[in-house]
Amino acid sequence: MSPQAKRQENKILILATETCAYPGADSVGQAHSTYPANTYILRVRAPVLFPESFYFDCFRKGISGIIVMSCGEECPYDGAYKALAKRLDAVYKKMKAMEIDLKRLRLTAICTVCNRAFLKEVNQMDQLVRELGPPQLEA
Amino acid sequence: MSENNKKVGVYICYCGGNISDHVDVEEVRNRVEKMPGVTVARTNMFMCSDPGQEMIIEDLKSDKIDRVVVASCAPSLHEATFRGAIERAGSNPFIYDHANIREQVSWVHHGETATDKATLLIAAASAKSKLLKPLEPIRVEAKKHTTVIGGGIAGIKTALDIAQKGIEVALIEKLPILGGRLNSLDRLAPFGEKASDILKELLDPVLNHNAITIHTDSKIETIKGYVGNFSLIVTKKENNKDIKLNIETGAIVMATGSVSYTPLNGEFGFGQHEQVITLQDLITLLKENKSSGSSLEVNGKRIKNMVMIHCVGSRQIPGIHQPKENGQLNEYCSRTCCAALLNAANQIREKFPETGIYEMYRDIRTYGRGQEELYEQASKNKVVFMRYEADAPPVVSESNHSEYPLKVKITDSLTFNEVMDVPADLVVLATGIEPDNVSDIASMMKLPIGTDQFLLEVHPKLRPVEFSITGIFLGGTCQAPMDTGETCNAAGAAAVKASALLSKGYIELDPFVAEVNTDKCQGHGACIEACLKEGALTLTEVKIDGKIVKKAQVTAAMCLGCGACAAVCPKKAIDINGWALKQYEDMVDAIVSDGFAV
Amino acid sequence: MFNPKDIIETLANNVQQTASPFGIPKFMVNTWFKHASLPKKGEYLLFTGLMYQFTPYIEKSTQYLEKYEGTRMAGLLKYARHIPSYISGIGLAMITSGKEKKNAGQTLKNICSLLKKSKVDFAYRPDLDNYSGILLYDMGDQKGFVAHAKKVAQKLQKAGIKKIITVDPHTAYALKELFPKYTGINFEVKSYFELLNLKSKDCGLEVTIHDPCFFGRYLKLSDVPRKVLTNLGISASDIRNQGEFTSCCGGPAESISPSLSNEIMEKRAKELEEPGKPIIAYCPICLGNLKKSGANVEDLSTLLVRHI
Amino acid sequence: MVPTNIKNFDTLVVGGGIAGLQAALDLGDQGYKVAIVEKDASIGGKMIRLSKVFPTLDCASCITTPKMSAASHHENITLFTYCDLTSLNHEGQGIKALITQKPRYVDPIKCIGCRQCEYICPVHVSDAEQGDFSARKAISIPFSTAIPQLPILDVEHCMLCGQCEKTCPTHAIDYFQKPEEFIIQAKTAVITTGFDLLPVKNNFQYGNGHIPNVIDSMQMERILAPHGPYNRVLRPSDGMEPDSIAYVQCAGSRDKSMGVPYCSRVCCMYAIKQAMLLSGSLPLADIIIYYMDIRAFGKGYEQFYQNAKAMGIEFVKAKVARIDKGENGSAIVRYENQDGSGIATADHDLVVLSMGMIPGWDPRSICPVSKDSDQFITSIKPKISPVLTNMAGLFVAGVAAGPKDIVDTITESGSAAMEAAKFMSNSHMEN
Amino acid sequence: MKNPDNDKEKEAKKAAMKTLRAQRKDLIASASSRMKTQKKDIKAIKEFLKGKKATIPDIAEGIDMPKDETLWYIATMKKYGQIVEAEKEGAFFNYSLNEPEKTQEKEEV
Amino acid sequence: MSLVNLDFAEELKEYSEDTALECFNCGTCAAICPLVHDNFPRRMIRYVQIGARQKILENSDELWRCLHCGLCTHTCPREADPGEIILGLKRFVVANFRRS
Repeated sequence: MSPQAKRQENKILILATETCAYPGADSVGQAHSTYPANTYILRVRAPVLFPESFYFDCFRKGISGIIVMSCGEECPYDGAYKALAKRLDAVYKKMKAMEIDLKRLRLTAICTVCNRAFLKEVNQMDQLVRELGPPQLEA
Repeated sequence: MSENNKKVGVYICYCGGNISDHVDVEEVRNRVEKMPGVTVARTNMFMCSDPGQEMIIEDLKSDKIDRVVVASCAPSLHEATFRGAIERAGSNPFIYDHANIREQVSWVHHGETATDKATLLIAAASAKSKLLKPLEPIRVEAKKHTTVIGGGIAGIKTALDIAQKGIEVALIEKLPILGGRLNSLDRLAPFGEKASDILKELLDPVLNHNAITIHTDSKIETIKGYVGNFSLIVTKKENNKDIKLNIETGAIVMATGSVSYTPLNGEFGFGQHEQVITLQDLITLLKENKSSGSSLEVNGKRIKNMVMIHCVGSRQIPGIHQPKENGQLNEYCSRTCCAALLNAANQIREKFPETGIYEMYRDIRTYGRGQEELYEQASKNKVVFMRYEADAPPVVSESNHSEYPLKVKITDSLTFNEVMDVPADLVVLATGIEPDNVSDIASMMKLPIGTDQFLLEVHPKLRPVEFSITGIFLGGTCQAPMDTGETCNAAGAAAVKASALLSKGYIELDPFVAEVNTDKCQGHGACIEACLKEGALTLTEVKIDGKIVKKAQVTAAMCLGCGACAAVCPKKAIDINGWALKQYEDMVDAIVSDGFAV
Repeated sequence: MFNPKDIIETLANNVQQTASPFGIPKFMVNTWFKHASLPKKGEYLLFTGLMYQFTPYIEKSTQYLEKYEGTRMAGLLKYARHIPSYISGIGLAMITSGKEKKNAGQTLKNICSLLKKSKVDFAYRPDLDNYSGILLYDMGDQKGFVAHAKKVAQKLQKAGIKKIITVDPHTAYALKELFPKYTGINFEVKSYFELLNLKSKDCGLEVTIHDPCFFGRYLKLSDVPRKVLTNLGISASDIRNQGEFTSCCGGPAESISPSLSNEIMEKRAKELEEPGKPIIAYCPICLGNLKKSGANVEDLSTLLVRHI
Repeated sequence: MVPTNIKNFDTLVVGGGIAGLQAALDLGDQGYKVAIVEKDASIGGKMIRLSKVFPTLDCASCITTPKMSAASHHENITLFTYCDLTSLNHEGQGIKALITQKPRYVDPIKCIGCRQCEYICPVHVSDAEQGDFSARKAISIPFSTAIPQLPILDVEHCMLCGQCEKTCPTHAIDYFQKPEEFIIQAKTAVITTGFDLLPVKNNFQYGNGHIPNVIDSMQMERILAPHGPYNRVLRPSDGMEPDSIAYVQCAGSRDKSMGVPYCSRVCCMYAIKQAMLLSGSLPLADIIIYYMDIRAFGKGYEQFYQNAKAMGIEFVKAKVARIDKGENGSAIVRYENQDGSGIATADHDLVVLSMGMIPGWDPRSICPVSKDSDQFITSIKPKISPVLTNMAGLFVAGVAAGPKDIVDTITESGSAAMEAAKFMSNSHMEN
Repeated sequence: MKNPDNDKEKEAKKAAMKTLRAQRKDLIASASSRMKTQKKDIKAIKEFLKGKKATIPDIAEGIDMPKDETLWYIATMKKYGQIVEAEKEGAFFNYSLNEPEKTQEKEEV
Repeated sequence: MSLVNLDFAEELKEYSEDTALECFNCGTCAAICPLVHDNFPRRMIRYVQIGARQKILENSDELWRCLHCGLCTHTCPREADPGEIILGLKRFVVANFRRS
């Protein structure tokens, strides 16, 4: 094995809530269901933490796709999901203006045992970023 | 705080092949070792084993590291284990981060890609760990005192339970007497205990308990504060004078109860025929029973045949039922009326065999212990049951029959939808339960109210007796229709939460709350607008260099730690301890850099 | 469907006049014992209740009723009680074949030899063996039933009878449950198979048992014949509707609606034929009725006698 | 032989289902030391085996796992899983329980839950955790969310081939493990032993379990669960996606002929819930619920029922008298059309029996606590405190004290924890 | 190098296993025979599915196995990663063998 | 439209076990009955419950289709003994036509 890994294209960032989606991803692992390896799952408390700029910074840094896996309506933080949805709406508007394919950012709810839904989301995003390649944004 | 002088120790687990079969663990170690800030990178067959944990403890003790990253299985399994090890080494457990390279790497990816991904996840974790700082649980002093609002059975039981755990209680009731609706009940379904006996059994110890202060005839004026430190202003009528009371309390329990539905004028003949009464009226009749002989007597008249109609003011359906003046429809089931009605029917049939009973129902809901038996007993007592559909309710009208002033017309689905007239000299409406109107108190505390007008708990299963506001609980029929036993259970559950919260005299809260960097904060106030929890964030004026400036201030006891504030601060002056935005930015950098430039 | 009123009155009349629902005098019906040389004294009294003996007549009358069901003739039935003819009395006896009558008798003889083989001490006294009146009970002629049952029971009581063996479920139910309730007279009643003690080599045979409602459900005795069979190495196939959940053969409806009776019987026969094994009945009505369906069915006693 | 191994706690909780977990958490949070004794290999009880829960339709696992893991990590709570309670009696001021740790044939300290043993094991065994619709191995972790993550070696089906032992990276397999007895002494105990479904195999009317595609409601929970046996709704006889699904209510509740005269209280709601989930995954399927009375009495339940009606789920008021095997895997239900049009039969691809609840534990010869005629533990003060039993210091919560739903169970568990805490602080004050 | 203690231990364990095997003789026999049948059945399913996909009724007919049992095996094999679900055909789903190594190679090429 | 008869139960007592009102109209008896025609026997039991005396007499022929097989009684969830009720009704009807 080479000491230096190959540079990986088309990275997907997954923001997964610690109460729902993150254990959901673990459940996929327990089932040994494989999915593309260009996925990086970050455990978050509530994705409402991330400002609009975070998403664009990610795209600028070379992240090809972002999936926000929230708890949806089961969010333990009262009102956070609504605020998050509103935030992402604003992000989408800006993405449109910047001509970034809106499909690169996806908001979805994943539960602790939603293996099927998780795989579907991940595979769809992978398919997409393979087609689109990394976003071409100025750093 | 500089992230550049941190000494990160990385520990990578083989998991006995679970990881190492797919991830080249030694190769990962080689790469990790070269990462900036990483002072130690080690591997072990089982990091969770004692020898594995010992490695961390030794490295911490010998000061080789001051940040710990373990790369192993899912954090849900062993995060607590490794935090424990760090504590045993005398360090703060929050200097730890976890890279999940089993469930999210070796079990889902294979070969080189797995090794690469494991490397990146560790790089991200170690980048994050550099920004971690020691945290202490937030300790809020808490008054060992609870205020229970509502002096019905729920409030009494809650107060007694809490007081018996050695916590002081203020019990506030708006009426002059305690006991609530139990005062107006007679024999309780399904076992026939006397309501007054039940009440007495609970009231006696309440009245005699040193730790309970009772405020009847009292009204809540204001409620302020947060968990452990609420303050209430209460107006109490004493000798026709209003006295203002100040109550400092650690927790609040809402036990404000319910009222009986009043039928609309004309609803099943109510208000139009004097022989149409509510279940509550009937219970009062039975309680004060003056009838002798084999028939029930009402106003001196022998009742030969009575009709009881279920679901009055409950299970209402939009488009079928007429809403109240305020537009409200009671779509819920009132839960207690079936058993209460059957209970009354049995008492009448057993005491007054000459009084016949026809019950008209939609569904008989004798769900609880002893209740199906009640239904069966009613059948044995020769109560005749008839069933109507919601859209074809029974019609009560005057009759020209000499003996029976009323007749009730029903399309009976048990008799193949035949339309029948039942003669009656009394019609009893099983009126349901409505929550008492507590909108004033609820709005003071920002308590959520459901579409059914009952107070709304955080989650019916996870936190059934709590509001999202820490330190405020609820129990009994202010939450939903319940019978006495269920109410007492709910009261006990609310009491246990309050007791657990206050038993230590202080409350330890999660350290993962927002923290303001006062150097950076310029008092924009965007964070305050974004904050989901009113009161958690405020703008306060402080004097800096002689100038008065506004700065955001976190009330840690109220902060949820969601990070909504961090997202909107233009100066990045506020962030969440342990889960900071900056940490995520660094993690993304680590991921995109492929692990080498960090 | 015939008018129940007519049938009931015919039956009631018959029972009242001849102690037999079909109006056939007992001496004509009960003849099987004549060459059987049975003891007159014993621990138990064998009490057949004449049900097996009636079967051939029932079948014959049903054949006639079937012809008329749904026709104008059905309405004329109400005159039957005045004119004993096709469906009752000696007329019926005349047209019923001798072979059938003999078969019915053979079953009883078989039962006797099974009891003997099992060393049961029993007697038979034709004078005490009477119809139980059960059909009147079933039909709702409570008065008629009670009056008849009292007569029968008192006669037995006077003769000092304490223990009784019955052979069919209807008589068994009448004596076990109804007599004590409505006549106040109690006997210790056993069905013959409860007393059997037979042993034989495993013959590897499997049969399908049709439990009569009264034995399977009312008296909950269906395990007993199975045990008797097991001792002879005969196994019983498991079907859905058996034991306490047995299905009616349709027999009881014969006199009111033969077509209904047939419909139920066909359905039951199909269920019984499913395992593809010989079918065993242990009630004369079930036996007769299932035979009509063409099923391969025989009486329990017939099977048992063959295997001892 | 009397075991010498004595462990002391404040409270012993018998049963690690949602009731036991909640009671333990509410006691542990007050600083009491709690032992949970669970007969199964994992805590979580019936709830962790469910798909979604009414009326909020949130995933059962998402609600249960936080409580499971909170209990397993709680500093005041100790779990004893896969343990039998042999006796539970008063002793002195408190209670004394004799417990038998059943052998897992796996060393719980060495095992790291890697499941290598399970993968290598060559014997497949029908998996009751998945409604017997698929298989597990003769050595396996009971289910993916089990706590603890320890496998059980099923001796009944083990060939002793030694493969698991060879494969185990930590040498945790121990074929010679023996049952171990120990004693728990505590000041109080809470009985939260839950329920079982009335077994279909004793039910003649519904085919004694022999009619294909007639399943019980717990099996349907597995089929609907996101990590269920098929990962989608298929009927078990041939893998067909069912087009017509029927629910038979009061299948062994409110029915003296079936031995359960009481109402099981949750079946109406879980049938409606399952029907809703089914219509979500099979939008074109016909779903019919045959019922006697719909008992949607809890908070938000009636609205849930009305929503189900609005969604097109059909409700037929009739008790199904009988089910027969039909053609091509269908099942035929027979019921009375109560509009007077006579008896109806209907063919369904899949029939779910809403079987009644019976107690999960019988105290007879183990513990002198009283049972009621319904066989559930007697509540001596059903109004003031339904959790009190006739044994001082012994409390009951959840379905052990009569059928109830999860909401009522959780509340009652809090109440039991309160009573136990009061009992301990009162006796403490006396001392 | 031989360690006599170790050897002794091994011998003792061998003997203990022998006793245990003798005790569980009947269980072991039935488990073994079940395992053999299962092995055969799974092999038959794999053979049948080689290079194609099929529904439960197809597989059942193809290898002469009751349909419910076929589904039981397929569900199990799916759980352990040997089978994947393919598209629906009428009211039934197709199943095919899971060959991850091959697909991965293909992707990498 | 018909008026319920409040006194019929009393009249019937002479002929029948007084269990008709113990039936909660689930329909098991009708659906389990081997006759599987119409709503028998629940129709009759319901008529007893509401005192529809005339309807019973009008439809009395139905009663004699009953095979007295006992399956309804055996499976009745309430143990209301539908078989006995039918038998009782037969007695009532017989007595009635004998009176007339």
